[in-house]
Amino acid sequence: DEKTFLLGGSGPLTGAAASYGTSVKQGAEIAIQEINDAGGAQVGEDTYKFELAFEDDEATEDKAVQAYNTLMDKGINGFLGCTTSGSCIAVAQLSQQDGILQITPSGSAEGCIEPDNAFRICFSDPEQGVAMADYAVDTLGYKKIAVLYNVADEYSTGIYDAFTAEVEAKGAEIVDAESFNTGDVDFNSQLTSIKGTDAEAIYVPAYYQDITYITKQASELGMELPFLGSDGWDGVLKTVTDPATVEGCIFTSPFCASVDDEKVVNFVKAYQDAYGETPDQFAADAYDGVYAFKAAMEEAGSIESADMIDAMTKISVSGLTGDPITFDASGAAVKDVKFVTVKDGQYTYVE
Amino acid sequence: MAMLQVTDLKVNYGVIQAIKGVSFEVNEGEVIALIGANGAGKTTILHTVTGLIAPKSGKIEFEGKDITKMPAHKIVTLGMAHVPEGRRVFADLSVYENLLMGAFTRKDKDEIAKTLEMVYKRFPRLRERKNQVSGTLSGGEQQMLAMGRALMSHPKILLMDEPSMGLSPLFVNEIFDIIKEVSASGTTVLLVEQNAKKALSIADRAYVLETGKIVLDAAADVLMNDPSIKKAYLGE
Amino acid sequence: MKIDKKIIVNALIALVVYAAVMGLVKGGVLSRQMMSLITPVCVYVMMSVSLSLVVGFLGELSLGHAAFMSIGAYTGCLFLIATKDILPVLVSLLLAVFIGGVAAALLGVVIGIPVLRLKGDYLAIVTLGFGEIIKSVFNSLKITGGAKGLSKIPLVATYKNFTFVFILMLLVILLVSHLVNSRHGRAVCAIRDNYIAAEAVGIPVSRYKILAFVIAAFMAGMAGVIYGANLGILKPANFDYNASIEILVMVVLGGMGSIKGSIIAAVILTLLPELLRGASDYRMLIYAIALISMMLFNNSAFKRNLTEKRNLKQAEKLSKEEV
Amino acid sequence: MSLINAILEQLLNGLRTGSIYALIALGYTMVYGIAKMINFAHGDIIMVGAYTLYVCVSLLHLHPILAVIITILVCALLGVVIEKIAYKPLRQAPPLAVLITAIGVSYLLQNLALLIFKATPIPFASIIKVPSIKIGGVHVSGLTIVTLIVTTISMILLTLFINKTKAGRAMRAVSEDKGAAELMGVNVNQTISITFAVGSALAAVAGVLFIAQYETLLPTLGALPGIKAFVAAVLGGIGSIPGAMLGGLILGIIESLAKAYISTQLSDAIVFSVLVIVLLVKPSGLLGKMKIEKV
Amino acid sequence: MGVLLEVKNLGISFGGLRAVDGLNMTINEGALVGLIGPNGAGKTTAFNMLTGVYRPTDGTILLDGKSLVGKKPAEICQEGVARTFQNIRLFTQMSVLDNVKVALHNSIRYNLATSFLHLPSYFSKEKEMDEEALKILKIFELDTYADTNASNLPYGKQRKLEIARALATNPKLLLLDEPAAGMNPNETKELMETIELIRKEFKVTILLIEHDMKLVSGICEYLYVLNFGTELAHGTPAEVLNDPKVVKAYLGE
Ligand SMILES: Nc1ncnc2c1ncn2[C@@H]1O[C@H](COP(=O)(O)OP(=O)(O)OP(=O)(O)O)[C@@H](O)[C@H]1O
Ligand SMILES: Nc1ncnc2c1ncn2[C@@H]1O[C@H](COP(=O)(O)OP(=O)(O)OP(=O)(O)O)[C@@H](O)[C@H]1O
Ligand SMILES: [Mg+2]
Ligand SMILES: [Mg+2]
Repeated sequence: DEKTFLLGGSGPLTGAAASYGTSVKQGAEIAIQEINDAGGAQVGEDTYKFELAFEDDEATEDKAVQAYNTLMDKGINGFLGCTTSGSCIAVAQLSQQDGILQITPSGSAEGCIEPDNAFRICFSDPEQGVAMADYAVDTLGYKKIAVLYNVADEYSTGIYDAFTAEVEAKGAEIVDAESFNTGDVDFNSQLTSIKGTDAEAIYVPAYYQDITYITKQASELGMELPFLGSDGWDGVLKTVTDPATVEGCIFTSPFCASVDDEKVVNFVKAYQDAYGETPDQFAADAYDGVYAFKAAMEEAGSIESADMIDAMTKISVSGLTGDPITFDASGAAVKDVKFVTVKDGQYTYVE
Repeated sequence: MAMLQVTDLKVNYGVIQAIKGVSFEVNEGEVIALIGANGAGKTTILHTVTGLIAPKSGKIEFEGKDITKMPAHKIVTLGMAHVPEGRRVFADLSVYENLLMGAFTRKDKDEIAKTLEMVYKRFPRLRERKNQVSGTLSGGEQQMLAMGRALMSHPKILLMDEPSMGLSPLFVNEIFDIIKEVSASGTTVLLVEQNAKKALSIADRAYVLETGKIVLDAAADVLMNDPSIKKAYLGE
Repeated sequence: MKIDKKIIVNALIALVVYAAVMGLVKGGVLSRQMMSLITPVCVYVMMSVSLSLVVGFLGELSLGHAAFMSIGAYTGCLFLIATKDILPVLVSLLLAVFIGGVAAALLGVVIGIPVLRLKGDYLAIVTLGFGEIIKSVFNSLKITGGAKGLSKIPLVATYKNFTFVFILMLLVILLVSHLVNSRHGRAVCAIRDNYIAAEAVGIPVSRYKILAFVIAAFMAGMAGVIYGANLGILKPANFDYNASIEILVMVVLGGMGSIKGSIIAAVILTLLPELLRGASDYRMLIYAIALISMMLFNNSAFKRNLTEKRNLKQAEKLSKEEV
Repeated sequence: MSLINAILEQLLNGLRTGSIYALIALGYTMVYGIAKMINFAHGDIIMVGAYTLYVCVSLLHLHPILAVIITILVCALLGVVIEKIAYKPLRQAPPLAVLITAIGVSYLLQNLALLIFKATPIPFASIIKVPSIKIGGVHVSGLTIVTLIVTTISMILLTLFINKTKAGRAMRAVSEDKGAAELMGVNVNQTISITFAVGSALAAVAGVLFIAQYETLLPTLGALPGIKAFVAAVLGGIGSIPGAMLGGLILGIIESLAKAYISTQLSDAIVFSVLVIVLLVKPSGLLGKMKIEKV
Repeated sequence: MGVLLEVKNLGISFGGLRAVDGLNMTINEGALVGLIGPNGAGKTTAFNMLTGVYRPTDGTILLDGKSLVGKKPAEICQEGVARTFQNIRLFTQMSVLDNVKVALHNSIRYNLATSFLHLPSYFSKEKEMDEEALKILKIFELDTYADTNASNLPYGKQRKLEIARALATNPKLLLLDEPAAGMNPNETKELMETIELIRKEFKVTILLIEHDMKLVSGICEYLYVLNFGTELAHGTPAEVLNDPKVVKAYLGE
């Protein structure tokens, strides 16, 4: 018997953050296409095909709540969202009351998975910040680090807080903490200030749009400090005009569009065929999110959210952003933090 | 053919009809007065003739040309100038610049300079204040400027809306002398005035307007002696 | 007589609206999307009615109304969080709303100072500036959670508490419409129409300008608390100038100086983007076109003539008297 | 690095952003001064300019100079069309109505760009290649110098045009009293069209320089510089052309110094505080004329 | 009868322009005085200084012995000076009735709480205001226009409304700036009667600027003549209007 699993999703499709939501939507569509082509999910006796209902939430909380409720009106069976943390937190309160399984691909703030029904694919902000701090101090041996972060963005500040705390706990020093605002395109002042310090590296937890400006302007200023980054960096190569500006940077990332892994290669190809662009981490997270739903329903043998939620901690997903990905009781994805660097204009994993 | 011929003109403000079918004519060289109480529609007629307001129906011809639907800025180039009610000088422009605006449609620099000299001679106060920002002129000074500005275009016909308002008695006389002079130099004049006595004293003919309709027209000296006119408009 | 009839009609409208919404909610007829829009609609009605006091009646352009909202929202919601387990819900909410209003009103006084010296676009920029300053401050404050936002606000102002929210909204509408029909409101309107003449007939212009800003701020502050207690999370980014502009759009679209218009425009503009969800990718494009078309229609000759015909009777009466 | 050098570098950083703000503010102020409306869509015309240039250079492979000319023409035309469709019908309406329509136009342009070019940022390498020069130990970006020169020339030309030419005088007359201007023989509609054409052409130039500077295309790229330029125009005294330039440069410099020496977290707050203080001292902006109302 | 207004050596400069210089005036309670002079002589400017719109560069203004210099327009109004404007300044988006009610702001009061809540006193006070306003409008035959938008009135009626509004502030001294401008002789005549009437009925002192000599000689008891900012002459109309200096500078033959 063939049935439909209606998967809801939300993220910004318009406004300044539109690219994130669009990536999530498209990544999910690729996964769904793949699953459906392969015959769907096998749940007990039934076969389920996926269908996606995706709403624009403009990355604001009130719109997200309305988007979520619109989706509930449509009778979604599970919720892949939201794309951004604030929206995710706002919606999680409601989804908890509804008892529906919510998996956010990219909502990285701690509060996103607080309710029992909520899970996430991406790293949490503190997790990433700590991981990079450990790597920078222990492995790379930096003692003096400068930070440049987005003061108006929860993702950036979340990582920044954890990173700073961990670096200092390890006895290294944050020599300069500069910040910027969403939408800023000029970072020369901050970079000039950092240039005037004795920092050995710059950590920039931010999204690739900002990184594009920052790395270009740093190179124009003649700065040669190594850049460290967060998983938001992924995608930066498709927006820089000169890959040399990001050469040698290292960032935490679970996903890397150009690694040789077969799954990744297939995904990137399918994505490029469908949308004419290289997928970023948002797309990969969403892709894995859809597979997490598939795994959960197959494990539970039911598409009832309560059953799927119980099954979440038992499943293991072989995804793009982790292989395997499992989930702990808190709702967080358990997967290795990997470090990616840009070498000869290509992403590669750091050995 | 009259120089300016208005036939069965009707003008609405929204749904309210302000002009209810007015016809009149102005012949070349004449001074015509248009008199009537507050709100009779005098200003409305002048605005319609110069194209600032579109009429609902009717026809306006100037020198045989139908100008009913012509935009105001084109009508000006035909040789019509309008001294609007309330002066409407360009407050942020200097007196000199205001005068130059008057000559906007003219090209010949020498001719413009000559006219400017003529205007300055008629209104010495304007020469004194030529660099003052017009907005700070006194009411009367602004009236002079508005008039000077209209003369700068060297018009064939000059439409004036209450040119004596706010002017000192001495200057009222002067303004009327100037109108006479302008008329003598060959410019046709259509004059709207509250000071009906003065207006009639220099006009050839006059039309009397009441709530959007012309109720009387006759030679100026006839009207001047008409008892009902005396009572209603001359304050006697 | 004339006034009494108006009051009765308005009270009836309010009652019918309340009963209808309540009925729909209780009857379970309303979709969840619509139910989740109930509180936002009320919030935006409060915002636009309060802003209309400044823009429509005082005639000053304010691009920072969302800042007042944010001050109210943060203080009120902090209070809500703090008293969540101590006070009964209604008491806590009532106090929070009041505290939010007062906090915003205090900021209103601060903004009042430039208001006295500046006019028009200069004032607009200063209000915009204040909004951005407030946003920056919230971004860097620890107690409000900085950019991560203030979360875990008790959800005590959702459609389930519609009665409370509705009464508060009515109160705002009532107070503002009462005010503009009083000697104080007339003074405010007189300043808008001609401040030199207003001064000349003895209106203390400065005092009334500040008064209008403070009252509007107070009400925006109250609305902010409801906003927060409906969403559960507050982020500074949601109160930037775009948010202020959205409210301004409502006031202007509603017709300046018309409270009824502000209410209707607030309802329409809050619902419209949601109703357009069916248009998916074209949603915001259609929204933009709708906005432009509505503005053009509102000021078209056609619409003017419609309104004028309504006034025609009066005009006819007058012209008869004149003859 | 010596302190002097550091300050100098930060000043240059300020000039870099400031000169862009100034260029955008010129168009803002010019349209405001004549049409008496805040054209909130001005920033989005910059965006359109940037995308047009991209289409011409990267997709159609036109010669850069030709591409720039086409960009300017497209934007000028767009400005005129927007005015005709969205603003002209509102001549009799209260000024705020036009402001709201402009906001609508801004939404419209952004969302059109989003539909056509999608949300993902598009990299677009600068078509202006000028080497940076070194003055006394500090690098000065070539592009900054180009922008400053273009802005200064635009400012001078615009000032001369508006104050010294007949067309400019007509514009000022139209801005004060459309009816009276019409009575002088000025074609008001045409004059306003010219205003929007010139203003939008300036926006196009700003778009070209902006994209050369920042190299990333986004549907929302015009929004923030648009607002900043508006602030700059008001700071300098809205309606005043030299004021717009001054305001832009000062805004850029304050921003840069505030970020460098006070606090990046609160830099926006600082910038706006300075603005508020300046306006409190000088209520009509730095170079704005106090409008005298004759009583 | 006591002195109501005493102006001594009043002067003001705009940049280099000395608009008013050394103006002296003494106006008795209940008087009806005219201020005349050529265009640009400084008459309106003098009014502006009397009402606090401009601050004089030098000189004193005493109303009932109290100095007005440095006070704000609203304060001066509350001291009892009201005015009309040469270029009409009505509250254009308000009804004729509300225009007058604004002017009653300080004489019929209730507090903010009453406004917000429409307490009983709101209704009684508003009624009182309506009555008072209509009473004043009736004098100017504007009561039938009470609900009309002020900007839709014809020019002449707008001027009258300005006077009505000024009167509503209950002034001791009423300043009228060219009240008859834009009126025809008949309308001017009516206006003269109205001015006489309000002067009696409201026991108000009037100082007016006017270029219509019929009005000036018809109702003014005393005249001051300004020329180039300085006083040219003062006296009874008969004296002043026959003064050769005045004839030459102002009246013409
Ligand atoms: N813009 C307008 N909208 C509506 N009605 C108007 C408008 N302008 C004038 N009116 C009305 O049209 C009628 C004629 O007005 P108009 O200004 O032409 O009179 P007028 O004869 O010039 O009077 P005045 O001597 O006072 O200048 C009046 O009843 C006036 O109220
Ligand atoms: N704010 C100002 N700035 C500069 N000059 C001014 C200002 N106000 C008035 N003036 C000048 O002062 C002089 C007196 O002006 P005022 O308006 O008092 O004249 P008036 O006597 O009322 O004349 P009228 O009878 O024409 O109205 C005029 O020359 C005028 O240009
Ligand atoms: Mg008239
Ligand atoms: Mg005067």
